[in-house]
Amino acid sequence: MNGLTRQGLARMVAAHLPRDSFVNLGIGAPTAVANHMAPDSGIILHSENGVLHMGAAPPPGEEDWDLINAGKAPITLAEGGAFFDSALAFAMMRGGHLDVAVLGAFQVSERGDLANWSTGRDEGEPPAIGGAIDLAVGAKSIWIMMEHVARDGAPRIVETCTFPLTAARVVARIFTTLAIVEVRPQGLVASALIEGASLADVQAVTGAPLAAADRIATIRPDGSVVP
Amino acid sequence: MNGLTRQGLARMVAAHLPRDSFVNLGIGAPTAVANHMAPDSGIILHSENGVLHMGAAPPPGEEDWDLINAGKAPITLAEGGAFFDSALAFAMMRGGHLDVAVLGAFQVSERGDLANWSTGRDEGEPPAIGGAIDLAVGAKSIWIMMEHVARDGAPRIVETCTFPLTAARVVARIFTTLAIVEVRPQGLVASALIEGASLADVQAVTGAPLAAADRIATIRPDGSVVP
Amino acid sequence: MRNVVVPDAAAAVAGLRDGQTVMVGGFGGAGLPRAIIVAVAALGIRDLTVISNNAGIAGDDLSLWFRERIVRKLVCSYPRGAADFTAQYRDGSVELELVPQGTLVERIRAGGAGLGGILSPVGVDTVFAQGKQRVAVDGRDYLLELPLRADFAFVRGRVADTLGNVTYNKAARNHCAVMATAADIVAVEVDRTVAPGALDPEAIVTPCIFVDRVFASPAP
Amino acid sequence: MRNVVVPDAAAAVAGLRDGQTVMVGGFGGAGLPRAIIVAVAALGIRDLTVISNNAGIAGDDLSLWFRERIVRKLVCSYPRGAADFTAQYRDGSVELELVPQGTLVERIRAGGAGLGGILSPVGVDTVFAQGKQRVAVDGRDYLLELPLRADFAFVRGRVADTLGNVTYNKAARNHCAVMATAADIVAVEVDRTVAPGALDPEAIVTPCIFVDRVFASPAP
Repeated sequence: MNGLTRQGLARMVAAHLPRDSFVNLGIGAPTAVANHMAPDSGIILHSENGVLHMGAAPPPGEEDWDLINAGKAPITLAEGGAFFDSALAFAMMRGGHLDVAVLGAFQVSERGDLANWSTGRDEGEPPAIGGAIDLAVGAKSIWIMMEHVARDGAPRIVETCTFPLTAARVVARIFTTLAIVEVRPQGLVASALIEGASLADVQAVTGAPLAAADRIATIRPDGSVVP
Repeated sequence: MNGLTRQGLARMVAAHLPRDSFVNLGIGAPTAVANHMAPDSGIILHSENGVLHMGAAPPPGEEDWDLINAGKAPITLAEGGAFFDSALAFAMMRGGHLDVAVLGAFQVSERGDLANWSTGRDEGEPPAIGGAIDLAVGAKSIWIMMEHVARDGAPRIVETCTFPLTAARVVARIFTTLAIVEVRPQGLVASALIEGASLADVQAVTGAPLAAADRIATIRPDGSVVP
Repeated sequence: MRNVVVPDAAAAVAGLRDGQTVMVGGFGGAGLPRAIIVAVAALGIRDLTVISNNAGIAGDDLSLWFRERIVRKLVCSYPRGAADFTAQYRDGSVELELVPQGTLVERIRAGGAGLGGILSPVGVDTVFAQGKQRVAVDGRDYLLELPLRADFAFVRGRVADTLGNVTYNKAARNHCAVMATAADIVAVEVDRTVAPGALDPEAIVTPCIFVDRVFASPAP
Repeated sequence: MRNVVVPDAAAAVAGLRDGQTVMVGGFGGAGLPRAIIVAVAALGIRDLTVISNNAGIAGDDLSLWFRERIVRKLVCSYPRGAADFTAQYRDGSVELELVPQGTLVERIRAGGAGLGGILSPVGVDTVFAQGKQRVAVDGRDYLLELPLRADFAFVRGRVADTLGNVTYNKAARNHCAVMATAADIVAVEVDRTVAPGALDPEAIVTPCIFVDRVFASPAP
C-alpha cells in the first residue's frame, strides 16, 4: 500500500477545491496546492498577512520583500488583487468569509478536533501559533492535508487528540496520502481510498473507526481520483 | 448684562483652541467655530462621517454631495486631508485621539455630566443620538459652548442634570454667552466673565456654585478675552 | 473567473424576502444606494428590519420604504428630520432601536469580523446602558455590545471591478465599507465597473471576498 | 502648520525608557522598521515589553534586541526560527505571552479604538483559553480578550506627508496600520516624505491623527 507523494496529495486537494472560491492555503505542505490549481479555476487565494488574490511566485531576482505570503516567501499579486491590514485579513477569516482553508495537521479526531500547532514536546523551543488557529475557527470549511500516519507509524486520525488542540470540532474533510475522509456528525466516512487498498487496510493504520461511503472512489498514484 | 452673540461665542471658542490640534466641532452652533479659526492655526478638523482635515465650504454650485460634514452640509478637503470609514472615524473618537471636541449642550452639571441629546420631552418625535455620545466619551478634552441660560431663563449649568445624560463626568470647560467656566474636581471655577458683569451677576443665573479663578479675565462683546 | 456584475438594481436585490434584515449604507445622501432603495420598494415585501445611520429625509431615500410601510423595525443612530419615518413611528407601526453611531458601526464590524461582541465605554450611566451587561476592565466600566449582521447589505460605491473589489467616493465610504463585511449577500451600486487589475490594489477599500453583486448606476 | 518630520531614527525613538511597552510592526521583514530597531538597540535601555508578530530571524531585525538583552517580555504570535530570542527564552531571561495572530491584532485594534475588550471565538477549548473569561452569546462560546496599548509604536511606511499621513508598500501594511492607532507615541520610518496634498486622500491608510513622528530612511 504505497501512499501518495507530497505532489500527488497536493494535486488531489487542488482538484477538489470549488471553482471561483476563496481559499487560504496554510503554511507548509498546503502551500504547494497552488502549483496544481487549474489556470481557469477562478480560485482566489487569501493570505493572512493582508493579501487577496495571490499570483505565482516571482522569477528569481524580481522578489519584492514587501510582497510575501504567510510563509514569508515572495509572491506576486494577480490582477484584481488587493492589500489590506491584518485586522481586515483576520476579519475575513474569523468572520466566515473564506470558503475553504487547507491546513496541515499533527492529529485530527473523529469529531473534527484539530491539533496542528504543537506536539507538546518542544522542550526549550518557544511555542508558536501564528494564524493557524484563526483559520481553523473561521473558514467555512476546514480541509486537512497530511501523511496518513506519523513518521513513527502512529495514526494521525485518532479518537481523541493527545496533542494540544488548535480548535475543537472544526474539520470537515481530511485528505491523506491514503484516503479522503469526511468528518460527519455520526463519525468518519472514507469517500476515497488509494488504489490497491481496501477499507480494512486503511482502517488498520487509522486510530478511529472509518465507515464506508455509499460509493468509494479510487485515488490514483498521481493524485487523480476516479469514481 | 448683555451676553455674547452666537458669532462672539464662536470667536471666543476658536481663539482658545490649541495650535495644531485635532478638533471635532459638533453639529449645530459649534460648526460656526471653524469660521473664526486663524488661517495659521494649524488646527485639523475631524468629522465623524469619515473626514480628517476639513476645509472651507465650497462655492455655490461646486458642492459634492459625497463630501459633507457631520451636519450633512457640503465641505471641501484641505491639503493633507484623508477619507476613511466610520469604524476608523469612531476609533479616533473613542480611542482618545482627538484633542478637543466642542459640543453644544442642554445642561452641564457641576461634576461635568453632559446632557445634549434629548430634553426627554419629545412627545411623538423619535429620539436621535448620532455621534454626540461617542465624542463626549472619547475626546481628550470636552468643551461645551452654549447660551448661559435656556430660552425660558432656566440655568443650563446645574448641580444635577434633569435631562437624559449623554455621558457622565466628561466636560472640561464650558464656554457660555456670559462666562468661561472650568470643571475642576472641587467644582466649577469661573475663569472669565462678560464685560460689565460680576461673579455674583453670573452666579445668579447659574444653577451650581461658581468659585472665582485666581485671575478672572474679561470677555469683550466681540468674543475676545483680555486678562 | 468570478464575475459578480448583475444587470440592474432589480437583480441586485433579488431574493430579499419578508421579515429579513437589511443594512443600508450611507450618511445622509453620501453613500446611499438610491437605485437599490427604489428597487427594494418595488418588491412588494414587508416587515423588514433595517439597519441604517439615518431614516431618510423626504426624497428618493429611505423615506420611500416608510411611505410604503415595508419596515417593521429600524436600528438607527439619527432618525431625525425623517418625516415619513416619524409618521410611522408616531402611529406605533415601526419599532426603533436607537444606537449611538460609533456603537452601531462597531457592532456591525463585530458581526462582519466574527466577534461575539465588544466592550464599549459609550453609554455607561445613560439610558443606552439599559438591558446591557456592564463589565469592568482595569477599573473602567464598559457595556457589552452585541454584533449585528444582516441578510443583505446595500451600499453605494464608486468603481468596482468584475471580481467585486470596490472603491468609494470621498466621504461616501462611511458605513458602507463596514456594512459590506457583515451580510450574507452584499450588493453594491457603483458609477461604473472595470476589469480586474484596473483598480490600484493599495486603494481598494472593500476587497472582493465581501461582495456578491455589483451593478453600474451612474450618479445623477 | 503641524509638521511631524524628525531628522532620523534616533530622534524617532527619543524618550523611550526602561520598562516601557513597545509595538513593532511587520510580518517577517515586510513592514519591519529596521532603522528604528537599530536606533532602539543603541539607547542602552532594558526591560522592554515588546509586542510583535515575530521575534526576528537572525539579521538586522528584532534579533538585535534579544542579542542585546533589552527585552523582558515578548507578546507575540509566531516566535519561530528566532535564534537569539530562543536562546534568551531557553535561559529563562525573557517571558513569552503567546497570542494567536488574529487575536493579537484585534487586541491592538481594541486598544487603539478605546474598547475595553472583544469577545473572540478563537481559542475556546484550547490552552489559549486559560485564565480568560468565557462568555456565551447566542449559544456560542467566546473568550474575553483585553486590549493592548503601548508607550511607543514603531512601524515602516512607504510615503508620509509632513502632517503625518502614511501609506504602506503592498503587504507591508499588515500589523503596522493597526499598531499605529494604539500607542502614545507613534513613529514611522518611510521611504520618503512629501508635502501635504501629495498623497491621494482616498489611499491614505494611516491618517495623521495617529502619527507623532516620521522620518525618511530609504529602503535598502
